[in-house]
Amino acid sequence: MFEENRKVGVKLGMLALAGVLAFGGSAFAADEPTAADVQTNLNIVWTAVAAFLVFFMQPGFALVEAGFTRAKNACNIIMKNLMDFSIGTIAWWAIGFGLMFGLGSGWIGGGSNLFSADFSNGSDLNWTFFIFQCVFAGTAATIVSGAMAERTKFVSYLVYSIFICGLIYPISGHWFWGGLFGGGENGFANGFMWDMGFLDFAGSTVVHSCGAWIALAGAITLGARTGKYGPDGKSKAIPGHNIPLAALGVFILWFGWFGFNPGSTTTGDGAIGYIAVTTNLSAAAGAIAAMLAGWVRFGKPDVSMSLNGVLAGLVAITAGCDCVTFGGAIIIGLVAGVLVVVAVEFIDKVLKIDDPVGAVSVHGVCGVWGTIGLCFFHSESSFADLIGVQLIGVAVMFVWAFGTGMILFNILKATIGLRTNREEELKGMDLAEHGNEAYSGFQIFNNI
Amino acid sequence: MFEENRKVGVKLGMLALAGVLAFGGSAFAADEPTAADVQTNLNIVWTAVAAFLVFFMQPGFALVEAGFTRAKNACNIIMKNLMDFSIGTIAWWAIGFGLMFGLGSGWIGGGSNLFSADFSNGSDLNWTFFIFQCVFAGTAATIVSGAMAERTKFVSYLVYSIFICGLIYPISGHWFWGGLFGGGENGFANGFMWDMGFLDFAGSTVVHSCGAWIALAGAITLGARTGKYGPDGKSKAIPGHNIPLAALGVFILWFGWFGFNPGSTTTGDGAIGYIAVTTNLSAAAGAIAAMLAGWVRFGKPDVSMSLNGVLAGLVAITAGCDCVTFGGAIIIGLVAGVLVVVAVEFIDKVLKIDDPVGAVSVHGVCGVWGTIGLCFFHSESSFADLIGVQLIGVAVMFVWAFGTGMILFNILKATIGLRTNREEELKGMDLAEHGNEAYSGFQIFNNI
Amino acid sequence: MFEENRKVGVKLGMLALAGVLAFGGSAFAADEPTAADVQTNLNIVWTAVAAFLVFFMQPGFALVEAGFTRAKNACNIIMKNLMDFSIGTIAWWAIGFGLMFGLGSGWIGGGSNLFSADFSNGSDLNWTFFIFQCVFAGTAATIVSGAMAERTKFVSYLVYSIFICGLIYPISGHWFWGGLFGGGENGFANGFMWDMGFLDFAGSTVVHSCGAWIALAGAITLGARTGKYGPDGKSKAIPGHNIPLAALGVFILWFGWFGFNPGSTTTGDGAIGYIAVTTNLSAAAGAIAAMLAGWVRFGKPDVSMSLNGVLAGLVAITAGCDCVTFGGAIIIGLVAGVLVVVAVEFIDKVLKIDDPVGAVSVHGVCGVWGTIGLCFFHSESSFADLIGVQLIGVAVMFVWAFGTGMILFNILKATIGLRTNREEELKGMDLAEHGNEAYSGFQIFNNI
Amino acid sequence: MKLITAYIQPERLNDVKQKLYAADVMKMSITNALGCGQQGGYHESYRGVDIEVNLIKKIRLEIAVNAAFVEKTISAIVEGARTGNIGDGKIFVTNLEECVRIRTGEKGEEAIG
Amino acid sequence: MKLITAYIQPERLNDVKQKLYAADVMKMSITNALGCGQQGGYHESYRGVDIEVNLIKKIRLEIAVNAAFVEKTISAIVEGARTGNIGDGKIFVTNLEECVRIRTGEKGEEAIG
Amino acid sequence: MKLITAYIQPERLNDVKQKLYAADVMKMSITNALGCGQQGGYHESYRGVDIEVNLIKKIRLEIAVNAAFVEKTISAIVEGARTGNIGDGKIFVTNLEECVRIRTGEKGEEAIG
Ligand SMILES: Nc1ncnc2c1ncn2[C@@H]1O[C@H](COP(=O)(O)OP(=O)(O)O)[C@@H](O)[C@H]1O
Ligand SMILES: Nc1ncnc2c1ncn2[C@@H]1O[C@H](COP(=O)(O)OP(=O)(O)O)[C@@H](O)[C@H]1O
Ligand SMILES: Nc1ncnc2c1ncn2[C@@H]1O[C@H](COP(=O)(O)OP(=O)(O)O)[C@@H](O)[C@H]1O
Repeated sequence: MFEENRKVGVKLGMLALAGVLAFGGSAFAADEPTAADVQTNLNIVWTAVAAFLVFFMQPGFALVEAGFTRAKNACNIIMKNLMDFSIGTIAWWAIGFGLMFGLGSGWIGGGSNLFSADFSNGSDLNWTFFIFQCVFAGTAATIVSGAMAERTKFVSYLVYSIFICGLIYPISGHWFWGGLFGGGENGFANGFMWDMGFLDFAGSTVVHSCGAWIALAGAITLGARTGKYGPDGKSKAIPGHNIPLAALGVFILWFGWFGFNPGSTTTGDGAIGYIAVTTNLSAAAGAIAAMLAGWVRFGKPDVSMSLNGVLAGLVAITAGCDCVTFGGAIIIGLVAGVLVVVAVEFIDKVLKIDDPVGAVSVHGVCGVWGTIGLCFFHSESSFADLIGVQLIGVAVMFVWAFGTGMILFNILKATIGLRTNREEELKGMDLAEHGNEAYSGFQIFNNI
Repeated sequence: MFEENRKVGVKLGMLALAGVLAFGGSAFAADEPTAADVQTNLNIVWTAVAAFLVFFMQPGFALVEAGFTRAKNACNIIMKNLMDFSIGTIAWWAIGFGLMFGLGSGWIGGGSNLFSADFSNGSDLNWTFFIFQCVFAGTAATIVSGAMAERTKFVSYLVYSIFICGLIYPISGHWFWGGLFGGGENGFANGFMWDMGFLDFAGSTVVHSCGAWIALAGAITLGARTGKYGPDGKSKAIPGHNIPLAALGVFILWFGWFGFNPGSTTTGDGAIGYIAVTTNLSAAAGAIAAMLAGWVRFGKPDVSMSLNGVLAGLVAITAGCDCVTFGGAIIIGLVAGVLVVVAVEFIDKVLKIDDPVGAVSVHGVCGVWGTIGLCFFHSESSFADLIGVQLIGVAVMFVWAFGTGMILFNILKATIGLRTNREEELKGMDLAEHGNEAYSGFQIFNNI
Repeated sequence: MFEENRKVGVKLGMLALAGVLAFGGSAFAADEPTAADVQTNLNIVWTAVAAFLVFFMQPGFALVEAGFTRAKNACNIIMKNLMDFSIGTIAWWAIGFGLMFGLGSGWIGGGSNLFSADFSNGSDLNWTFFIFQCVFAGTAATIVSGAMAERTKFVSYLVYSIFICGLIYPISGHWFWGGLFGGGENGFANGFMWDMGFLDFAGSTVVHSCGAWIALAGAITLGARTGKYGPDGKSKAIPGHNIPLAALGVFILWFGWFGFNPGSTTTGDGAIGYIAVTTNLSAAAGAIAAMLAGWVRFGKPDVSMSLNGVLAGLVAITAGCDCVTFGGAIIIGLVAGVLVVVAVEFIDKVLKIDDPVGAVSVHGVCGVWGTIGLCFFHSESSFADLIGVQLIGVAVMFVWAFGTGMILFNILKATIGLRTNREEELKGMDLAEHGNEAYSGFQIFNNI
Repeated sequence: MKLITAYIQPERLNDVKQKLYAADVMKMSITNALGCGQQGGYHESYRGVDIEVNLIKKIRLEIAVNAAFVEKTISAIVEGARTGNIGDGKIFVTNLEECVRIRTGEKGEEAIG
Repeated sequence: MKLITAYIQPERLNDVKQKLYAADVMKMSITNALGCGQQGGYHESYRGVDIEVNLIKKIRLEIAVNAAFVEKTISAIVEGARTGNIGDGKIFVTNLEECVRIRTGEKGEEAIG
Repeated sequence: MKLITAYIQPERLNDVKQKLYAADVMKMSITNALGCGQQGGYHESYRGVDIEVNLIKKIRLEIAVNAAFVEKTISAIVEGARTGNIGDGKIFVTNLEECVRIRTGEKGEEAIG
């Protein structure tokens, strides 16, 4: 199909004509390409590379979640991360993409692109756009495993994975981003939030909050890990077993975010650099702020909090990475860094909801902050003009994601069951669910 | 040499003319570039990025192999992975590249490009093509270490590394892919399998099976690890010591594969997206299928098997990633996922060949499946037209790689010796061969 | 701001015109783009991708440093790596970039670009160039933590981070690379070393030696870790706690270096491939040479030395990656590999300076070697023509970086204190400074 | 003085500690151990190969007590550790001839607590 | 009743277990240990600096047995652990005054097995 | 023969070893342990939640000696381990009835050294 592509000699011989000849279904003749054709190809290459970087966020999440939880559950959490992406990919191909970007009313997409199989005779950017959106869906999906770690039945988690990438994420995704893929121009509906002018460039709300509110629903439905709260209801610490691994995960996520935010341009031009700068500044500011906030609050610079701070800054800048000033990006990151520390403590100690890795605080709370925060620092529009729609969007996502999440998890709870039994939890999910050990031979105290 | 390249101001001032001026030996004048020139540059950038992603598969392999084996051998396996790539790189530069892509009959390449040193006055895509092919050779080389893990003398392994990248891989590589680098057009011979129209877009057979059959030869020549089979010949489990690390390795490989498959277009255009989609679908399907197969077979979803499933799907789709439908990609992955579970058990329990990481099952068995499987799902040609040549290609590779592997390893065995002695094996290769410990200070039970 | 960018449909509908329309502040009208425009965009995409790869070197350094030191300090070293980049990023934005590339005499930059905030209304390549240079500064900064590992007060390290990225690195950076950003053409001063024709393509001296000499000053000012030297002054080994993690770090660095060196072209053309080849050959040669040197010297192939060998080869080729022959690249790597082994022993046993990860040997000694070594293998100029300026450049950097480093660290020592007390050091920095454990639950002997 | 050594299920440690504190036994030393006993062990599998794990993770307690405390200590451990399932563990009592507090050099009974 | 403590080479554990089973000694507890003895220790090196490792990995066995089993147990361990090389290890026997099975509360001889 | 068991602070191990060597006690076995005693334990925190760590890392020494060496051994350990701070540790002495050198089968006194 693309055999010709590979013959370098031809290219050398004929000045990349081969490259040109090789065009999948692109619009122009097989003679000299125009600059616009090449720009299209550049957009494709850039978007593809960005998609790969976003894919790489998957191990980032897996390591953060494994590192922040106990050794006896490390295999299990990794399997969940592996499977939510794998199952999600198939669900996305089968239903998700069609629902999010297909024909349909402003409320539900679908139709034309369902079963993206036939989509395989699309062209150029289409396929790249498909994989780019696929890894985005996978990101929303994998956020949830962290908040539900160390106590969720493996099989129920597998079922959940089908619904997030197949239904929940794409439906709301269509409301907010339906317009991305042609939208009006191609006679598709844009989605009503898109038409209202809601701003969320790379998905603080559309991706991160979506995952986070579902995660919140999961954590509430499950209840806390055995031993997390004392009889007096006092919160107990359950230290993560491998902080270096978690830190690597955070760095990988930071790296992947350079695909997530700048990649959302799906265009190879100067905007990439601008967005990379805002993204990086906010992440750095988030790390510093979280470290300082933890220092003030707990007397010592907590490592896991500082790592969460990076993610807080990244999530928060995601909505406005394209439109806020550099100074604004720093402030957004600083606020996010403080917010995540406050939120983690509040959720743990006041709400007494057990979120082992702080997924709700990072992706939910900071996702909301980023979506609203951009109104303060928008380089062109005024706060007043923007805030209204932004608040509506945030609310719509909360109601949708948290609501569907509660329904889904409670159905699972009532049917196949959502939580492992106490014995299995004490023994560890790795042995109980998989019959495997994460660190065979290592001596590990397993009394908490 | 490329000093000018770096002066950003110039570019800004003169609209990228600097960029243009800077062209190594490219064909057009130093005035305004044509769209075709820019497309050539785009092909270069894309191919280079893809090459870097493929390079990154090296740590992927290292982690998978280290994680699936015991702590007492972790340093050793990592050294082997580091050295097969390092030695392989030099061998590739000195001999390999010339043999694979140089002038010569359809049977052996060579001549013109030997000692690629003078190759340094090539131009444009040439160099990028060189590094891209170099990391491919490195991939074939590093597959072997896994199957020979925990018992191979370090020095013999170093010797092996010279031969795989310097001789074995490039010679067969020339038969299959000699045509890639200009081939006929530039008066080189294409290689006979290429001329027969054998389809293997990114190397299920050319790269993965090649490595796997050599690995098989190695595992057979070595014999099983002490304690792997009981006196009754019953297979014993030797659990890997770090599953999270192995999982990270698998994710890294998945990430790198987006360079391996889409990168094999060496062209920046829409095909990249198409191939990324098929690759991703197959990997996901492989993971799911392997998990389910393991679940059915062993009663629990085995983590290391599911991880192997990802690799199975990736290896299998590699041959047909450009020409099968999306639906076909999923089926290829599903079958590969089941195959890898069956093959691992068969090789371990029936053939009683000790392959600690399942390299032969993943790269060999699934490589064959992918090469043949594409015939079922080719979007343009019919099964009947394709199957014949595909079967021949698979057979040719097996005979060549397994045959040369057996010869090489038996010569090593007869001369410097291929296997460490029993004491060293019990003590662990890290202390015995390197005098180092992988996890100094950690308490690890080392009684198996 | 870049909203339009994201609408794929438009692009499909109008042949990437959207992409073109979307140009930030680029020079041409919103009609059909010219090939030169597209080349500019290609340069942007390439430079951005390279910048992300260089960013990814941060976890590479973090893992190498954590793996080569003790488990009880793993959280601390990771926090330092995280914070020197985070704080460095802000300092770079606030002051560094302006000092390095702004208006000013040949001695000090600054002015125009100070507080890069307003820089946010720059255009195209500018922003990408900004992030690319930012991650370079971060690289110089993070080198230091390794040499000062396991005994440096956390708070003093934070203060140091401000100075390296805000002052020390950018000031010398301006002398050597001030010309990069427009330089003369735009009426900026080039920096005096640049004008003298000093050759350092990607920063063996400008980045790596800079960090290394500051690291040397830090290690000297701090003194050795408790227990590193016996009463008799005999050096004692303090084995790293996680070699597989360190190895992963080295592979990540190797991967990132493909952004560091080829990316320094900031141009998308054939030069990328050439530089990737020299970089890869030198790294491979470095690994082999260090392994052999260690083997000869200590009787066994030392793993951590071989890993250092890779870095040695990479640092050494960095200066001449664009201008030496392939053969030359190999020799530069081989020499670097031997040098690093000799240097590590010399600094440890003769100078008795405690550099836990060998940062000074790798980045300092091999940085100097690479800067001088290119004179032997320059494909165009003669040794005699080049050596003079190269030696001056090397000397200038040593005096500047080591000098300012000594001043900075001694001021810190005299004020807030540079070193933790003995109890905290014995207990481990993780508990003492952060109240955290890196591997909670694992049983680790902590008696050295 | 007696030296009491007990093997218990890891997950019971916290309860045992509570009971010991309640019984005024404040000092103890614990180590990780693997136990092999009546408790059949469980089956783990790796890559399709079954592993009959008959060395089960246990925690070893070592407590030096004065004669008067022996019974209290034993019953505290039993209370905290008993689940009624095979594998609950064992308690061993040996005679302790001497005890020294390193810090003060105190010996015998007063060094115990 | 006696409490038998033995230090053996890690790689001998499986053989020792077989021999003990053969001698009807089915219950034991083991821990990781580092031993220092006649066995000189070996030389490891890290980054060119030599490390004289004189704490060698060993496995510690603890087995409570009834008087009748003491000899059988000792000889089983010796058979399983002996290689004839320095470092094979040691066996220590102390008197066991009491033994309690946590699960049932049984005491003395019948609690051992 | 006596079996001496001591719990010390990990960072004192090297000094203790030196003192023991000086006292001609060349053989010993050590294991990692967690101790709970007068030493209050310290406060660690994780993600803002305080952890009262009252199981503190210790090292357990086990040394079999002949009667004549008991005092020398005890004082060597005390000298090496004492810092005067709470947490320095304890030494326990029990009676050793038999000792076997696995390598040679030697028994009793001559098997100890
Ligand atoms: N005779 C013994 N010697 C040493 N340890 C023993 C002995 N008997 C039991 N143990 C320890 O007690 C644990 C529980 O014993 P087990 O027989 O499984 O349960 P139960 O005593 O309830 O039948 C074992 O795993 C082992 O660690
Ligand atoms: N007196 C002792 N006290 C405690 N442990 C001992 C003693 N003697 C030997 N050991 C243990 O036995 C192991 C083997 O002893 P060693 O002297 O090396 O071999 P051998 O007994 O064959 O001469 C030592 O590593 C140590 O763990
Ligand atoms: N009665 C005991 N039984 C077992 N171990 C003990 C006992 N008393 C002390 N230890 C061990 O000795 C260590 C130090 O004891 P601690 O009371 O903290 O210090 P000190 O003896 O100086 O008051 C403890 O952590 C524990 O490991």
